[in-house]
Amino acid sequence: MNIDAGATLTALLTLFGIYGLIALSLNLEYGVAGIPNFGKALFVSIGAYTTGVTYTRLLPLLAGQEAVSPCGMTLSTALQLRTAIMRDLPGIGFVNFAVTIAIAMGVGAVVGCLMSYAALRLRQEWFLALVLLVGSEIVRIFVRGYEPIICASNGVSGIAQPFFFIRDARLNSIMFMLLILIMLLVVYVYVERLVRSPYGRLLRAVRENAEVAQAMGKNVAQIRAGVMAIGSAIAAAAGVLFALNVGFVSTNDYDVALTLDIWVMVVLGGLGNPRGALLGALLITLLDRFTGIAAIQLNRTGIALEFNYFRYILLGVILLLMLRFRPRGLLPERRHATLAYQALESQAAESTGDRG
Amino acid sequence: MSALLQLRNIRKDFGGLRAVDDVSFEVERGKIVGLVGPNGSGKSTLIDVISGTIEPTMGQVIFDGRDITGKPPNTIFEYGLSRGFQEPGLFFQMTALDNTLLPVKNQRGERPTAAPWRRLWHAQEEKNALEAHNALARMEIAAQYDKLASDLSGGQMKLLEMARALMGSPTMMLLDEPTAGVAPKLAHNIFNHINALNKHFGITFLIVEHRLELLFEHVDAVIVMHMGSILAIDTPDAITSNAAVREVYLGD
Amino acid sequence: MKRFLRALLIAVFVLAFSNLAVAQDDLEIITLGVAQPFTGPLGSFGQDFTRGIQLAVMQMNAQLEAAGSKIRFEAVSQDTEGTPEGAARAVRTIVQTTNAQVIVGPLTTSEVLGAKQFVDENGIVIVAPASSGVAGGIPGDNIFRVMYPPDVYAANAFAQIAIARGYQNVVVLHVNDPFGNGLAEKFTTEFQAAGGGDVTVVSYAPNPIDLSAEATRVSAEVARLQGSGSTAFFCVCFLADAQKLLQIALVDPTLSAVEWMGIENLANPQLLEDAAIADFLRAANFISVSFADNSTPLTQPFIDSFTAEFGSAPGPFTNYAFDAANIAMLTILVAGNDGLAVKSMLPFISSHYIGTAVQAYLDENGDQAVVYYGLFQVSPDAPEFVAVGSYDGATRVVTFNQ
Amino acid sequence: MYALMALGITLTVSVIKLPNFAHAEYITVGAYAALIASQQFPGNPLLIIVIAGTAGALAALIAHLTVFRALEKQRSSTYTLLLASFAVGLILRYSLFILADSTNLFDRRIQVSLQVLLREGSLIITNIFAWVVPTSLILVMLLSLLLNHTPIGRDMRAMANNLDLARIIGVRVERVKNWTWMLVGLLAGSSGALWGIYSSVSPLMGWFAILSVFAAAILGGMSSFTGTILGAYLVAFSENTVMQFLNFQLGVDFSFKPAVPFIIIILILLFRPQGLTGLFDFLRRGELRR
Repeated sequence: MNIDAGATLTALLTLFGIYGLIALSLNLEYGVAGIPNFGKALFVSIGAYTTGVTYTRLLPLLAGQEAVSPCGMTLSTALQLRTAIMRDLPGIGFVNFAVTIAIAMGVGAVVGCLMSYAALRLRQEWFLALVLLVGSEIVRIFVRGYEPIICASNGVSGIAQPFFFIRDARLNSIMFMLLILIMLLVVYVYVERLVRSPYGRLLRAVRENAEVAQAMGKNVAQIRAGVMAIGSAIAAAAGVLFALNVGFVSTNDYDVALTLDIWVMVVLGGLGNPRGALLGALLITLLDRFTGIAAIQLNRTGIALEFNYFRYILLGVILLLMLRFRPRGLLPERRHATLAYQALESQAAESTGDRG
Repeated sequence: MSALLQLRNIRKDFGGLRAVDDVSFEVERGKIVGLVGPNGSGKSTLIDVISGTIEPTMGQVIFDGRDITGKPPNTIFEYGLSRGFQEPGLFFQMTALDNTLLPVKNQRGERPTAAPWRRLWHAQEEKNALEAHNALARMEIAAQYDKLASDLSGGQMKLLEMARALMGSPTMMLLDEPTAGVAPKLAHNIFNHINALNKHFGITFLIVEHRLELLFEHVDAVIVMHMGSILAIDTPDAITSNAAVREVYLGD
Repeated sequence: MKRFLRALLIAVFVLAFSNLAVAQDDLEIITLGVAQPFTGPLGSFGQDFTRGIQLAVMQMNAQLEAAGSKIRFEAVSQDTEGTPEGAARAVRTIVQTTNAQVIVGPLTTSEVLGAKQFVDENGIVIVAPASSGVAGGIPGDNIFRVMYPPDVYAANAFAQIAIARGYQNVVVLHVNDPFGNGLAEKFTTEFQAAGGGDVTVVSYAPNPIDLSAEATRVSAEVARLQGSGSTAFFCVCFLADAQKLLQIALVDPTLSAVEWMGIENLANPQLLEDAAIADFLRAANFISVSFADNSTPLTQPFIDSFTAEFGSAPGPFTNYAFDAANIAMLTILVAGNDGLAVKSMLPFISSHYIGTAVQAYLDENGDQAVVYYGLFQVSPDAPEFVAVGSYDGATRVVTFNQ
Repeated sequence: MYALMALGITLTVSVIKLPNFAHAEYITVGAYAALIASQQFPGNPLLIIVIAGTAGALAALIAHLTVFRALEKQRSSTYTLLLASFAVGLILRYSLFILADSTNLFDRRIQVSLQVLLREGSLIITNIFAWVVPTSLILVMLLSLLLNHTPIGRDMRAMANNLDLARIIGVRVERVKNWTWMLVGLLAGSSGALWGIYSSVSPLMGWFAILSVFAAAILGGMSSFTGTILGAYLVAFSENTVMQFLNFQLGVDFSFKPAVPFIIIILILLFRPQGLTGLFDFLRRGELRR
């Protein structure tokens, strides 16, 4: 028994950061604005595929070298080329990272916008969920079959995170974790502020009753497109980090299972509350890590190979219990989210003060 | 005095069914007008057409000198025409105050770009909050400002709806059965509020209502619909004595 | 609810950190990591592979004990979920939890590539028993694909078979994954380099519901190519997919009339349980290869002890997992439990190891380079596969028995 | 076969008002039951199908009684139910994994030996075809009889039409729901068995097919019986024929084939959410909703 607590914690927090970002975006979309985004994997994959493209095409160009096709015969050459650049030219690595994030967020936002307009034509509420779910599979099948993006089903390996130039693997993964956590913090503050602002109120109104919101002078289609754009941009940025953390971009990672994991996090944590999303992401990553470690421990006693299956059954049971007994999550939406209450309370305090 | 709202030859077909057939009328600025008729006579469809929820098959709707036919509901609201719903159209999981704050126009904090920066909308929000509180106070539900809309009573919901509509500073309100599901005593109260708003802010009203005695006490004119067409437009007194109306509607 | 969750978390936590393994005095226990897919479409392999590895560990420990050594091995396994990201997570968890320096597994090339970044950076060694995708052939990394040869050889073997059997054209149906893509692509170049004619490649998506459209296309292609010479059909498909395809081929006049080749997966007796299919494959002169040539002294003992231990015969490729675990443990015994030392030592050890099917010898990519396939056809007398010849990867020559 | 699976979905969506993703696992449960039964009683396909149907029905009923009923009582939203159905699916799927693992039953075919019964030019009838098609047809016909000519069928139709109204006119909603779930599970289970005869059984078989099955149900308009059957044949047909056309004419790779039913789903939902039923007025007699 010699658990490397530091490395385990780093890995845990890295995963928490990435899943936290995705959960925050879904919480904004579904929890606050009521858009059932069952296509989360699509938007995460957009980030990952962007990473696959920029690290094989843009990176050599930035370093002033000719890009080699990452697929087929030149696979090894291309791999060595990008590994060398990532290791020896940290500046270029960072520029490439920043550009990747920017492109991913842009593409994510545009696709998110387009998908939200699909909602306008849909009759029943869960149709949108199905369209997004199926849409994400279509894109996955397309990328898997179409070579020029990420070498079809072969994927692209050797995608190093920006701190790869630090030779100490432990240190560079800590740096990467810090980068992710900083991004998570920024996004959390951003989402939290959105939720507490009049914009958050607007989104909740659209969630509660879109028809009435429309009659109150709000352009519902535009609002939905906006929030999908924000959420998808966040998810795509998380997708970049997801791909960098694995170091390999493959369509196999972005299927319905990923979407479901994120949904479980958001429902578990609390709909409409960004803190809930973070709590959910933390609990599920913890559960995943601990059951993983527990599987190893059980393994040593020579029993329960089937524990790997029980993990999923456990996840299903937790989800069902949550839906049954805490349908609003562990940290439900706060009622007095906006600033207006402070205004009224301070006024009330003043008037009582005058009287006193 | 010019007409605020004009309907010209409105027709609406649902499949083979003609719900509204060639309806034309005008509502003058500052008046309270009732719209009555038996179930299925096309009143609600007409409200939907005016507010932009559905598009008419034929005809034109002119509001405040502008052609609003086929415009989306949000644009029509921007022009100053606000509507209420038959089933209370509230945001039930939001507080009364949040409900009331929603329709305020040009809120800087509603833009996702400005929303994260509190100082950009802070002052405006405070001002709006006080105004919303006043609007609630006017409807005598200020004490309930931090309750969820779903926790209010039926009458309070109707009052909240009107307080909310008021925050959009409309020139005209369309109300679809403002007293449906409300105790008789409160219903009186609601109509008193309507009158007060009319007097105080000069808001024009077009009201669909089934409690005719109550309605007739407060309105300037009544439009009677039957089978999708207009049967009569007149003052309440004249309507009461109109033979045709009595025959199809008042149940003789 | 909260209380329940808290209790649950505590339970999991206790499980995770209580040391369930009872350490014995003075023994040095070295952990061998096992990363395999237990869930996902390849879930059946993970379980079986892990058993193969456990068997190797048990035998090794018994020998170590008999020899009075203080070293013991233990195998701990983790689920890769069949995805690259899952593989990365699994390998990380094993390494960080147990300080294992050598991981046996994962199964597929895309899982191996998922774990690649982490192991390269952290000096961990992966010994993959069955990954053979062309995309994984990368020199200088920490990944060794022992025992099961990369698909370039299988591609060459089938190209040679096709030439030897006098096929002028071949229609290939392959699964669209790194394995199928690589094999089909290599086969085409090798076949044409050896003087073959046209090759038409049709691919299908993994885990298909049915294959009738693909079968129609294949059938049409076969009919078309038959115009310009004798044509064969080459099935690069998994067992379950082949079963779906065979349902259609049985009643397709073109596909029933053509000769068939099929990858190693299909030399599986399970396929012949159905008499109609056995007859069909016999009539189609179906030929497959098997890397398990039953030619070393280790083969039968492995099957016997596996069956004795786990109550069922080992599945396909399980012996390679057994071999990979042995190579990993031998290297650790020589070089110590240190990733970098293992990395430099492993090619030497594996080149001196006799496997359950074939000797291991690694090329410059760290992949198996000794290739010796047996060729199998359905016996004319019974529904079983019988050896009809062999392929030698060193000379790249196919020999048929007389 | 698609028809059988999709009919189950249609029934669930219209009567229970729940898009049930655990349906996939009812199919798999049926297939495993059939597989195990086929090892116990070889050469008796009818018995195997009955056992599979019973297993599917049991799974569906238990899932309803333990999970969905309670959730419906607390008036959960459609998404909650959708998520719950995923969770039920997860639990069933991995339970089946444990079963498959302990009995070493992965990718096994249910052994019914294939024979060609009739060969007339291009028309070929095999014994499997002769089993699968009539069984499907008989099941569909029985279902149609049940729905149109029995009290329970009438109640189901009433619930599909208007739940509140059905309650008011005295339909015993809970009982009808139980029956519906059992029927749904029966359909799913027997289709799983047929599928296992046609190809092979693995714990993920239902999960891989579920979206195509949804496509069929959606194409059929989610409310009508004949529509669903038609939709099922069209999905099966289009998956192969459309793809074949694309492949032969435009050279589109078969790797994209799984996308075909998904694209159908999206197109239908966007442009013709009522499905095909409106186009086939003459077939309307079998509709659930009038």
